[in-house]
Amino acid sequence: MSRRGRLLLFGCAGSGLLAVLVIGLHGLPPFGDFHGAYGLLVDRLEPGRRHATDIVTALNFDLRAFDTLGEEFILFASVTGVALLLRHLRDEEDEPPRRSVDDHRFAGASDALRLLSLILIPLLVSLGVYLALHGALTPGGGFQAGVVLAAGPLAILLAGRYLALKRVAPHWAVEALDGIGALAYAAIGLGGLIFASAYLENFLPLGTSGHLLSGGMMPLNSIAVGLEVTGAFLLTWTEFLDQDLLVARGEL
Amino acid sequence: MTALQAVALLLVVAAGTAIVFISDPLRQTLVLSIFGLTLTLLFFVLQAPDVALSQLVVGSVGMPVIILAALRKIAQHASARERHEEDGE
Amino acid sequence: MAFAPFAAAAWLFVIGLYGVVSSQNLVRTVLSLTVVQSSTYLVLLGVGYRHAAKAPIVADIPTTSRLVDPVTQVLVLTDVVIEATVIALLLALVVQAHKRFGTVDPAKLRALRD
Amino acid sequence: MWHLSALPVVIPFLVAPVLVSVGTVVPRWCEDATAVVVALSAVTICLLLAVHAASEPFAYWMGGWRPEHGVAIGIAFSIDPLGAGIAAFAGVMVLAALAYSLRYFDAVGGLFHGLMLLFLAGMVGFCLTGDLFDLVVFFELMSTVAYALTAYRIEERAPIQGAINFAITNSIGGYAMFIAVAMLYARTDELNMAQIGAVLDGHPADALVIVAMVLLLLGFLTKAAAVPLHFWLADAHAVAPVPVCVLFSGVMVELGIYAVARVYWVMFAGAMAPHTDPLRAILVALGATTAVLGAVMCVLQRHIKRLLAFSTIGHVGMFVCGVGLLGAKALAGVAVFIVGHGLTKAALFMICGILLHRFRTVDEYDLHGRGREVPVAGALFVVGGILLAAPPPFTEFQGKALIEGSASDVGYGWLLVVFAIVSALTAGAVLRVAGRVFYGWGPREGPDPRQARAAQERVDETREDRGRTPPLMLIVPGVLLATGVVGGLVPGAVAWVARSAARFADHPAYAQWVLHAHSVHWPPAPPMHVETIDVIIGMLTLVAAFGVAAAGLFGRPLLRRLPRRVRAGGRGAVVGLRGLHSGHIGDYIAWWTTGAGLLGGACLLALR
Repeated sequence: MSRRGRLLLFGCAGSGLLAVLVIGLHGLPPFGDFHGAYGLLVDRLEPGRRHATDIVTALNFDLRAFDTLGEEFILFASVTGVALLLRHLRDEEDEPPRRSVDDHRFAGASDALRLLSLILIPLLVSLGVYLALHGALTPGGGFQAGVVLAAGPLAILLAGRYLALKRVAPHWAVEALDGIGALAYAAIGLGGLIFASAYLENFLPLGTSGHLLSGGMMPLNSIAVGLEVTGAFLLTWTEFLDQDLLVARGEL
Repeated sequence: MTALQAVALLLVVAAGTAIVFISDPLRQTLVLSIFGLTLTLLFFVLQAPDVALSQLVVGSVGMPVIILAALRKIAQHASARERHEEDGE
Repeated sequence: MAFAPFAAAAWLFVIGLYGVVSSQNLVRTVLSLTVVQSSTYLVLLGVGYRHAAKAPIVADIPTTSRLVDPVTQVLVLTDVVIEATVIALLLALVVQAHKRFGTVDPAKLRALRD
Repeated sequence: MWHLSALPVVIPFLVAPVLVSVGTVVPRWCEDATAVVVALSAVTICLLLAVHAASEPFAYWMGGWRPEHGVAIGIAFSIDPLGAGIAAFAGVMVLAALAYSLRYFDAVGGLFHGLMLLFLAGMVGFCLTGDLFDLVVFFELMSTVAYALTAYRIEERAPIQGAINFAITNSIGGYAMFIAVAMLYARTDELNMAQIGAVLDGHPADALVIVAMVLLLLGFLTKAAAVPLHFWLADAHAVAPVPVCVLFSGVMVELGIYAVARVYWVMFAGAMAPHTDPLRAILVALGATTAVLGAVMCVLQRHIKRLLAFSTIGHVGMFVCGVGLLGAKALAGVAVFIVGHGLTKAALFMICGILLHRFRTVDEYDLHGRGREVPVAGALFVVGGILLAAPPPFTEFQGKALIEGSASDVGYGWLLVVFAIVSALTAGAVLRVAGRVFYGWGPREGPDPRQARAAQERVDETREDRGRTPPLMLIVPGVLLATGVVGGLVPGAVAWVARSAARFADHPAYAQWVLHAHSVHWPPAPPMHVETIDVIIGMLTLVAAFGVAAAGLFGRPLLRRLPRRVRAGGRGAVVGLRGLHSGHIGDYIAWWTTGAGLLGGACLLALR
């Protein structure tokens, strides 16, 4: 189809679809007037049952923990997929040639940027740990924490030390982190099957509401997700950046 | 709907529409991160702090890094290819 | 006004599709896809919102106060993760496409013409 | 039994990360063995669940969160015999694909095995879950894995393009489903499908419910590749590695059909009850169009994998018709047909793999007569072609006859003719390939330049010497075909499926056993009488298939005798039809939008 024909077809079809969507969405309760029995029931039940104060986290890591399990494995599958798609091919050199540290400096990184990154790293790490641990209490949780934690090593990269990044976060370790996180989440659920009656059922003491280790298995799940997400994002980023270096070498 | 929500919604629509109509991928990436921030703002005023935080870390760190790395790589392939062709002549 | 978030969502869905259809650069195609996806956030959170309600965190407020719906928020959280995964995979594919075809213009990818 | 319910999903989840992480260190046989054992255990558990659920279906509440005050607050696996049976079938397909790739496939580290296991988990979870959002999550898991596996051969150009088209089209289908979930949640305050169905029941379907249903159907029909959402399928199936194609054509696409049936019967059957006739008309029209287009495109192909892919679209069309008839008997027919077709199509793809392994190409003309080197593969290919025509009394015929019987019950007797044509065309195309490749019949022609280029790019999928075919590559498709032949003849097998389908389609009872754990009074199985006319038509279809094959091989001189105007018209139509399948993602999405608009518009107009 020509570009014009394609756009013409879409013009008709798209306005049709827009009409269908608008007609359908018009049946929704007006914005702000939602009743939501499921949510209300959860709001009422959850603090008493599991001693969690962030209802979203409670849903995420307990009531609907199985969705989160699926979600974690979507992430895992995607990272595995990216590794598969960006793998080094036989005709593109197997062994990276040995080079001095300087060769892997990020060209645009000035000393000031490096210093900034160095200051940033501990901040990011502590924020990440805080988020992961306080998931059941305040906004945040394993996923957000994972991305923040992964940003720490990324800052090292921006600070211009690719090899340093490799030393702080070697590929095998990041890969293992990703796998262990995913595995841990699935395995914690198994605890429910063994010590309680159903998969992903809580089998840990609930603790005091508002305290760090409250919410039963929620903090554990949150940490598992945190590990996986840290690994996943780091792997994806380095996968994309790794190939960069490979191509750069090809140019020379 | 409060005024803040209306503003946030408008910003989201404007940024989202802008992404589609910009043709330069680099500028598009920039607008995409702005889009991510407007979404974060909207989620925040819709009383969804967990989601806002998630969107913030993904939209302003996670995705832009991947997109920029991908764009850089595409640019490098392109320049490598050009050089290759010049050498060939 | 009560329909605004949903109208916005319908618009973003279709305009994102327009981006995919009209794109001459696969990176732009992928970024347009994120616009399509963002429409799902708007519908989900728009549905779950309640006027003058607080975020579903019961740490500092009495448990009887009016809260927005937590369920849709959880769904959006999953949605955000799915977005990131799909975009990462697609960009990896686009990078490979550029390597193999030497272009990211979908009209110039000609391995699968029938 | 109850306690096993989550395991067919959880075991692959536990093993996949390990395989991916240690894949580079452990020897290959270790990965193979682990993956096979995991798949085998998943199949076993699913079969146990299916058998158990046949007497008493049950809901398994994750995390022990049972319904409170009759409101579901957790996620349930709703285990009924048909769902668990399809899950087991998906497991069997994964097992077959793994067994086939033991000696064939050059796996990258543990990535291939890990992804295959995740694919398994995704499919099983998709079949078993009773929660609407969980269904979407497993849909996305399946899709994510599938995108990556499609582009497994990154050194070639076609797989990259195929994977991009696949990923973009299916993602958009997924987004439509997210909006549908939000709409249904807003209406019913629930995510459990049984409960949504119960809430929707008492009220006539309004625009919101109709559009939500359309959006859900769009997602599933994109996966199932109904016209005009189908463009990705041929691209992806033509380029994915053979073991992956086995899963795509054998079961993944069919799961889209399964999900259509699931959401209709569980959620919408009550609300749509006053409108069954128009809905049936819409779905049957959609299915018949898909079937005919797939069959015609199938005959036009010379790339064998692409040919098989279009034949899958033809069959999907028949499945959509079957589900669209909205009756338990037709549903039983679809289930039987899906199993028979899956086994046959998987075997045919595997034989394609043998050709690819040996000759590096799947271009029908390029392979002219070269298949004589592998006579057993040729014989199997012929058997597969014959089975594809669904001749009596084999599995596929049994399924098709049930659908046809159900169709004539509700006044769609003409579907019989459509089915016969589609079966004859697709089977004929396969038999034509068999004749040309394995027996050297028909005139010679030069290789297709584009496929020749692809063959040059192709790095071996194999580790083995290409001079001889590993016996396993013949044994696995042989076993699959034998199962396809025998399966439908096992006494009681089809009756069991029919009974299960009747339970699956019992809308009020479903809510009872899921939400209240009540044991329910079961409806009688639909009568399964096969009409004589079906048998006669079945035989004629097979004859017609041989006719199509012969015409394809030797018919060119006859074609030249046709009047010029007819020939020009025919050529124009063929060029136009091919032109639609341009490989351009923009075109595909424009068509997707068209399909969405049309389906939505038709449903909004007809169902109120």
